[in-house]
Amino acid sequence: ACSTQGPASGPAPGPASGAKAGSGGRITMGFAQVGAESGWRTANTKSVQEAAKKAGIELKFSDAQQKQENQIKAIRTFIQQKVDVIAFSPVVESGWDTVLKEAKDAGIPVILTDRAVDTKDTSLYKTFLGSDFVKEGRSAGEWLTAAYANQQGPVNIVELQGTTGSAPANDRKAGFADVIRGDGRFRIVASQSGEFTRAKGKEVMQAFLKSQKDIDVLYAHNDDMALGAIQAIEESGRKPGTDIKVISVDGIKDAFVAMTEGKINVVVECNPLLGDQLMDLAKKVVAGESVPARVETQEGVFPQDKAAAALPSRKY
Amino acid sequence: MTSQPAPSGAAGGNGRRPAGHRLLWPALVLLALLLGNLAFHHDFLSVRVRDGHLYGSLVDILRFGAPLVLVALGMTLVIATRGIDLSVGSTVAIAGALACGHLSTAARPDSVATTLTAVALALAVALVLGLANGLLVSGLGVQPIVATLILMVAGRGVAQLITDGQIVTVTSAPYKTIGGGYWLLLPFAVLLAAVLVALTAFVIRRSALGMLIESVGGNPTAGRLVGIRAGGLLALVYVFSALCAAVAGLMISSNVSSADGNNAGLWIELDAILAVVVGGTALTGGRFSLGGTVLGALVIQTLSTTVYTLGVPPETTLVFKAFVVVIVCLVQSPVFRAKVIRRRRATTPRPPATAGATPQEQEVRA
Amino acid sequence: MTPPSTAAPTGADGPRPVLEAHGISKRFPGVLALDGVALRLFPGEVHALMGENGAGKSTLIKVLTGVHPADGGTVLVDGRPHTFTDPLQAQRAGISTVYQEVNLCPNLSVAENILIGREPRRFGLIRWSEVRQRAARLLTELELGLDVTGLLDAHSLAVQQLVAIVRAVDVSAKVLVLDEPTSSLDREEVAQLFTLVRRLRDRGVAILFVTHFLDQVFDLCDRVTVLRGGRLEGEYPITELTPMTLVQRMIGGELATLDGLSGRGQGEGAQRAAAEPFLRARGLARTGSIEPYDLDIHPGEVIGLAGLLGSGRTEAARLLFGADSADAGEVSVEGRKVLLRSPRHAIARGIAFCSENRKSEGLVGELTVRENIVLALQAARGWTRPLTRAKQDELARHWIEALDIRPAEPEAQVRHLSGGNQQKVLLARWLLTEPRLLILDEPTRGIDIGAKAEIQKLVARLADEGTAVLFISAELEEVLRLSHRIAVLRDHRMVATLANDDTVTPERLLTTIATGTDS
Amino acid sequence: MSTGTVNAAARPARRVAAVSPGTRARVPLIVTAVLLAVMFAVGSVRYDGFLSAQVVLNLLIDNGFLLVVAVGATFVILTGGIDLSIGSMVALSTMLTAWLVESHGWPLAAVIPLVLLVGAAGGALMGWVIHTFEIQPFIVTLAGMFLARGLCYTISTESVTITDPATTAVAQTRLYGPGGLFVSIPVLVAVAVLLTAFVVLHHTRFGRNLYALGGNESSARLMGLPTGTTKIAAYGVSGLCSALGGLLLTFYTLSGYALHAMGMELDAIAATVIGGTLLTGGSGFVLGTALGVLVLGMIQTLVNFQGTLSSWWTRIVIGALLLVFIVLQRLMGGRRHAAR
Ligand SMILES: Nc1ncnc2c1ncn2[C@@H]1O[C@H](COP(=O)(O)OP(=O)(O)OP(=O)(O)O)[C@@H](O)[C@H]1O
Ligand SMILES: Nc1ncnc2c1ncn2[C@@H]1O[C@H](COP(=O)(O)OP(=O)(O)OP(=O)(O)O)[C@@H](O)[C@H]1O
Ligand SMILES: [Mg+2]
Ligand SMILES: [Mg+2]
Repeated sequence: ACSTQGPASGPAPGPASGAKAGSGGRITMGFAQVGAESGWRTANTKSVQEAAKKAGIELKFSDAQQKQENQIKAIRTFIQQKVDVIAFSPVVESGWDTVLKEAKDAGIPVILTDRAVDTKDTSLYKTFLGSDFVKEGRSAGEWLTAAYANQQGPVNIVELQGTTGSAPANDRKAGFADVIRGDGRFRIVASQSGEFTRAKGKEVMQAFLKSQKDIDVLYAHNDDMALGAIQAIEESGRKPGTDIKVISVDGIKDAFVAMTEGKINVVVECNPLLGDQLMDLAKKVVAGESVPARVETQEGVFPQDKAAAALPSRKY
Repeated sequence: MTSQPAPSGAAGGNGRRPAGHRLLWPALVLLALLLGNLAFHHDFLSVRVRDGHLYGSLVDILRFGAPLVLVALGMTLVIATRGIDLSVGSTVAIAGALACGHLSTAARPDSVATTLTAVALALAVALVLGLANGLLVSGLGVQPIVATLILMVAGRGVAQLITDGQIVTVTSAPYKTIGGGYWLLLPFAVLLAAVLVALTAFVIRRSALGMLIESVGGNPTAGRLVGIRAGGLLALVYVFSALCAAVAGLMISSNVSSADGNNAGLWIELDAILAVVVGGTALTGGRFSLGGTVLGALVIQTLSTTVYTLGVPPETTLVFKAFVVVIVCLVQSPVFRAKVIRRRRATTPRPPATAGATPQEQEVRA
Repeated sequence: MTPPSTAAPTGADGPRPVLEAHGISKRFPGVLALDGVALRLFPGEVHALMGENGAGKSTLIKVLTGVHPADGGTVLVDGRPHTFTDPLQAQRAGISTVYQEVNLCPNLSVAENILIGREPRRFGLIRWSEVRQRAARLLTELELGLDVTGLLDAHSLAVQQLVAIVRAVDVSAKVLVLDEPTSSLDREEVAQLFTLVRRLRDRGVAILFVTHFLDQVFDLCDRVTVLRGGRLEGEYPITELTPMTLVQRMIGGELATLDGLSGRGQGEGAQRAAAEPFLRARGLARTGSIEPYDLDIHPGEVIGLAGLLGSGRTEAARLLFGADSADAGEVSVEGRKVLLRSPRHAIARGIAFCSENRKSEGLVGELTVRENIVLALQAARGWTRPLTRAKQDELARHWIEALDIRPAEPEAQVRHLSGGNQQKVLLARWLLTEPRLLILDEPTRGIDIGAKAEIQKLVARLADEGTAVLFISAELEEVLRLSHRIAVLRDHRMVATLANDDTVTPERLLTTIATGTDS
Repeated sequence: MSTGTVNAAARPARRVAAVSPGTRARVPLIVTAVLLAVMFAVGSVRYDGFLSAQVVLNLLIDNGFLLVVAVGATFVILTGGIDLSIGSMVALSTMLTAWLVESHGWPLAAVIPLVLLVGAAGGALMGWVIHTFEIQPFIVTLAGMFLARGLCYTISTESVTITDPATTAVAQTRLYGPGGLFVSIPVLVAVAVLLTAFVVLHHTRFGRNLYALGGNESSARLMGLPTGTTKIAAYGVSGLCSALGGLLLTFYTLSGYALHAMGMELDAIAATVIGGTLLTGGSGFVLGTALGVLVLGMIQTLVNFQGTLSSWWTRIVIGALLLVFIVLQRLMGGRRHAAR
């Protein structure tokens, strides 16, 4: 006989709160990663894995290969395995209510990293740890308006978008557009997807350089595309950073190297190294302590002049 | 863009020369795409000399198209044997990762010797991968799509394992030449691809390979009964496909001086298969056309470039591509052409009883 | 022998033709396959459509039944014009057709192949038990006891041909078209088929019948339409023709005679058999297909395999070629024991096998005539030693001429050739490899009488030059005429080997085939 | 010709092999099922919490949509065709559903039929083009793939969350059975689709025509079968299944998103082929497809339970498990159906 409401029978899991650190007090964390689609993401994974080891937390890691279905499956297996806490970087903001409710019913607290989820029921997760893509886009825009504060327009901008439809692409585009919208001098003359990769970034930039007469600024949604585009600019006989200003997001080491060579003008950091912060939060959450609903990672904006100083300490 | 320019000369004649006829339509499609671009950008077709090499959109199309041409070249032979190779994308990634991995740890990455070792390493591993595919298909009789799916899934993991999930950047002038350098005014990659295509065409058509492959693909039972060593032939085409993919992988990674285990060659198998099909080779095996494949690959690359040049917004890019692909395949379909012509003719006499789905075999392969 | 004269009168006030065609033309690139052909079919007649290979018989049938669109002409069914664009429409209009090549689905069961498209249903669901029963019942009409649930693929071509006929006959049609239905059937099956056809004729069905066997025409048919080179030669009541005049109408000249070939086995055969055998098989067998048999084949000797349909002739031959691997017994070639693991091994030892099933096992349809002809030779040489194009052209031209392949165009795609011409291409392929042992499985299938004589002569000449030949044919006369010795198979077992001397008459052979013992 | 001396009754029907052909054709199916069971057993021994009925049910809950689209793919592959538009069509129907329900406030009951209609019509349209103009299915469905995905973007590049109470209720309903085991509504839908497909493929004329078409298209036409309508219908069914799969995915994620179901066509095709259907058409079982889906799901589950694999090792292990599975399947199932 089937009933359609609520867990009628069976081994109903315990209440939603309270520390129940498993055998020997060791905490088990299930971490559902988006994938390994970029160097940034890999750095993020590494940071989590290392921090877990350091903090003495047993990590169950799952890679979703950029598919939400896989992430949901992974969370289900975590519930099945009765982990103490679940953390995950959502592939996409929407569509988590069902599985998070299952986690909640099973009494397993959830921490979001990197991206937030879109839900009305904020009790489904304990806290969010990560960056704000819109803010990154805004920072990029703000740097641009500041840099051109005393100059005449028009400023022709080409934009290399991330994978169409992905959250960072949507948000970085929106944040940037938001800031420059007010200023009539700035015009985005071409905007294409470079799919977050160097090869595509280069290919698209090649085409831009031929189809657009004047390009003053390149805004790339991540460093890889910017690095590819720089090569294209150089091959066309122009100087990146001088003839065409380059703005990029993420802050990988190669980008800092390029900055020291004067090829990138500014990098807006998006920090993947949130492992330690995550483990701290996890311990608190499992122990039943209260945590803030939103924890932002520390991120900066690195213009060219700060690049040389920051380069040696870049970890990813 | 669909307006078909008059075929040059008598090429569109009675279709007595099979090869010429088969290449006609892909060529026309390519021409139409190029002319369509010209309408929007008047210097689209202009090619200048800059810094001692040719510079222009056409050169870009050739250069970025070169890897696709190579992958599609290998794919053509695989498809001719009724197979399919989904693993080329992974092989592209592995080859790039291996070469860059070797260069980045080598003492003197700038030396030609080191670069050659790196290239040899990549090719050797590709050979093994191709052999694995070939053995699964011919030795165990696994369906090609599953056999190569295995490597498609695992291979990308291997590539990332080699690069440790990072993007490996290399600075090596000789290596950079493969995909980004120039020689005799032309991009080296274009020359390399051209040489490989010519060599393949020469070997395939001058030796009996082409005929044997077409027989095995066209009628496997008959192929067995005339004593063709189908197993060896199958293994050979998968190895060749993997080698082509590896060279393409070297070009792609060399062009950006870095190896990206995750994204290099992503979905290139779909593009390659599309190129083969646009080039007039049927997925059901048998007759193949290397020239058609080259044209098909260039059509696809031109299409991407068109999207960037015309400024089609990313959200509508796919819709745009869909329409172009539909038009391309309609124009290529002899049945469609016959129907259009018939309709136009039918305006004077009474319309003939619906022609239905009559097998216009005579035109398909005439 | 004379059929009851139900033949329709041709007078103006006679019954109306059920199917009538006028001025039918059909052009393929480079060939005018039909040029203003006319045909009339009356209810209750068996009408033969005759012509050489490539005369346009199959094309006419395909145009009439909507497979190919006609370029010109009209088709009337029951006096009303019809244009079929799909075989389905023709079938719905009461024309049921067996096309020349077996056109069935090898991946479906026998029962399904017979009944697909009109399976008995209840509430939209197929009633499988009834399908099986009905299929089995229909097969017994031709006295064929098959497991109807087995895949069609598992059966020999002859069985497939019968299944196709059963499928066509089951439709309650006004017109039944049979394009060379008897090409690989033995006497027994032919007789059964004819009984069935007569029964249908008596029910008022019009039957269009294509064959290359003249005696079958005179045995069964009421009227004859003759095509020559795509044109209508004429329409005759059978009573007005003799075999000789019919042949003259078909080829437009005199036929070379076959005399001098018959009875070749005598004396000479024993002499050839005395030599060291080229191939010696001992206890060769394969479970489920053929029981252990011994066979010696000497150079210059023609061995005929006789047996009923499905008696295992093909399967015995395939073992000698490595097409199937034997699971018992051994083979030695020229005294040396060999393992025939695959056709390649057999070919390397000078053995060639010309399959009965040219469509699925023989030709590569998309390739040209030239390529199909040189294929076996090329495969034997390996890909590194290609035949030059000039050499290929030379070989192709030579054999096109030698076997009179039409059209004489080496670059034509083989799938566009007529059935008989395809068969010649297949023969050419193997002949040019100059084999030491040539296995011919139904080599004269679908070949017109003129060409048949040529091929028989060719076989005789090859044997005289020292080639060993294993000759399989459903036509006993042919086997008797050519062979030095005849091995008889029955029920997948080799039951007797007869030296073909004066004592071997068709009757004696038939008895051996039927009873399994040589009396 | 009157020598009817040979009595046909003297030739009884022979049995070619010991097992009936029907059984022989099902051997790969049985092998696949056995291997699946072995995988489950290995998982149970290795991992805590693996040996439970809920793990099996989760396999259905998490792969229900894949099962539905793979069933659709089976129809097309049986005809010897291929449908690359599956994944995009799934994404399009999640997007359409979410957009209509959320942004336009349409009732779910109205949206479902509409989405299904769009899917079926889209599929049939592709089938029509393939049939009428004799264009290779690969290109036509690739164009369909581009178009459907492109239409998603034109609706919205952002994901659309569904908050509509009716939809949420359907999505979150759990049907509890004995022992606290539960399944979701989509599971029931998927199983129903599977059974329907089985009946259609094996017990209706349409189903048999599909097999005939895949066996030999020109023969099927000469046999007087309606090849055109059959082919169009096959693609229609695939489109319908994709749309339905999309609806199930919508319930699964309660959202519409243009990037959903990326590459799902490959999963669907792979599941079909692993399940023993020949890509060249004409041979295969829809129940095999279900097993194929379960195999893919089981591999995923094993990897998730392992929980110590880095991203790339995940891929390598998935590939390796697939390899082991395929090789065993071939070796145990015999080579009769060698790839062509
Ligand atoms: N699809 C096609 N394309 C091109 N030529 C064709 C095609 N079909 C038939 N032909 C040509 O039409 C002519 C008539 O062929 P058809 O098959 O009708 O001969 P036939 O009388 O049936 O001969 P056979 O006795 O050998 O079966 C031949 O020359 C053949 O090559
Ligand atoms: N009357 C029959 N009943 C059952 N099975 C049959 C019958 N006739 C043939 N078969 C099947 O067909 C298969 C093919 O037989 P084989 O190819 O050896 O026949 P054959 O002697 O060459 O005769 P032919 O080629 O004239 O059919 C055999 O495996 C046999 O099982
Ligand atoms: Mg014929
Ligand atoms: Mg036979």
